[in-house]
Amino acid sequence: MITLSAQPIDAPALLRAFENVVADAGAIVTFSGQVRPASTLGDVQTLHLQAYSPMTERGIEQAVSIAKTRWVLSQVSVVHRIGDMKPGETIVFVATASKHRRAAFEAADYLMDYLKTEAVFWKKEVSSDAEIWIEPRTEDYKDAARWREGKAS
Amino acid sequence: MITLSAQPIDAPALLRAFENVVADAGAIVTFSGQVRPASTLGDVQTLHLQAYSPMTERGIEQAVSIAKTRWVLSQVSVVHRIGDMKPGETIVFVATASKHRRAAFEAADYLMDYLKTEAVFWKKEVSSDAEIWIEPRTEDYKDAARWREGKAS
Amino acid sequence: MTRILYFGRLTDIAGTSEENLDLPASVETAGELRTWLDLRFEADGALLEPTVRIAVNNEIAFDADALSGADEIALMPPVGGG
Amino acid sequence: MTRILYFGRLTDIAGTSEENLDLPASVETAGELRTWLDLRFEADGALLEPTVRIAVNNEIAFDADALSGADEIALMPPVGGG
Repeated sequence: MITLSAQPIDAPALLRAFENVVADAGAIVTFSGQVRPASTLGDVQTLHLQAYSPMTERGIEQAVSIAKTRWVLSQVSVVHRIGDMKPGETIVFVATASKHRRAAFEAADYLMDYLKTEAVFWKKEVSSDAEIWIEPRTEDYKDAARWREGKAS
Repeated sequence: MITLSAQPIDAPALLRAFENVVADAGAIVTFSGQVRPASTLGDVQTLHLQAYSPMTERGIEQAVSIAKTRWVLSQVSVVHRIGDMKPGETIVFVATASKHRRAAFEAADYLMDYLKTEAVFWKKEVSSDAEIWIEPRTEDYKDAARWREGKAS
Repeated sequence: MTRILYFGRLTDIAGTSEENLDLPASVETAGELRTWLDLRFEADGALLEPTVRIAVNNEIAFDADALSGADEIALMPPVGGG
Repeated sequence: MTRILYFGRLTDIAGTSEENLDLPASVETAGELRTWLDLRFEADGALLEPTVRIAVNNEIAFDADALSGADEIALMPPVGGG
């Protein structure tokens, strides 16, 4: 289940829906990321996120497929906010379900690394006196690179 | 926030309460574990979990303290079910909040390893034709041992 | 009177998860309590296993530790996590 | 008419996130489109950077790829994740 949403993300409601689908999973991990109030620019008033459908969804689907070959997962959900959002609002929600907690943790971690570094999004921060398009951070590339050497954790 | 609960655990409601406390965290990771319907014994009808208060809570508090020295965490919540529970019911809920997703993931993973291997609980599985007290699994010890060599992931 | 708690499989051996006992004067240490209870329950050494730990007033005690001032004593097989 | 999409900072350079254009006959490949648009926007080479990728009908195209049959062309600076 992959969704790009222009509406606010309600992580607890998404977790409830996820639980209903995967009853008896054994282990469920969720990640939710919130828009940060401060950046290098200063105080962020609005974050603007562009996606390119269906290329963005296709990329996420591919990352989910890879995760499913690496770990035994009974269910995966990815919901990503697009458009304009305010600090504190949830920008991304990922849920993974597996019989084994290690698999659920690692798959969620892997998907978040994909979403934060390689996913097809363009991001603009708007502060009181500037607007800036954000380029990928070096730290993010390092996180994603962790998965390329066959490392499982 | 550490709670032992004889009542069913509602993970989405706990996530909502957690979100309200940690607005603007940046990253929130939750883990919830469900009672498995099958074990080596056969079909589990009831899982019975004993704790020894306040020793059990003290041990969990100590694990949370260690996590807070290892990772920068703005908030941690641990809720553990005790008493009798049915397959599919949530037995444990852990939530971690941090500015950095890696810290939130690793701290939740660390706490779950503690909870599944070293936490002061005694566990009995009741199936249709037997009752058995469960001893720690080798795999669980291996998971917990990961954290003892200064490995961060 | 001392409150004695039995956890995990020791609940089955003791036939109860807790009881209040007047300990005999000869039982002065945690180790002596093990031996006395093991005989009392005909537990065949189950309470003597070193993996069974004893807590006195919610603190782990060693076999040589005295029981004087003990209000609550717990007998705990290896913990299995949740 | 071809629909052209501009993403990220290219939205600012183009002054729009999308437009419908009749491409001149001389613009036959993705690379030729870059050059033509870069001049048109006086973008000073911003569209020529190899990190700016081009997608034709939602598939990544190389500079030598022909644009015949292109309904939708996207110009995409490096993606930054969400």
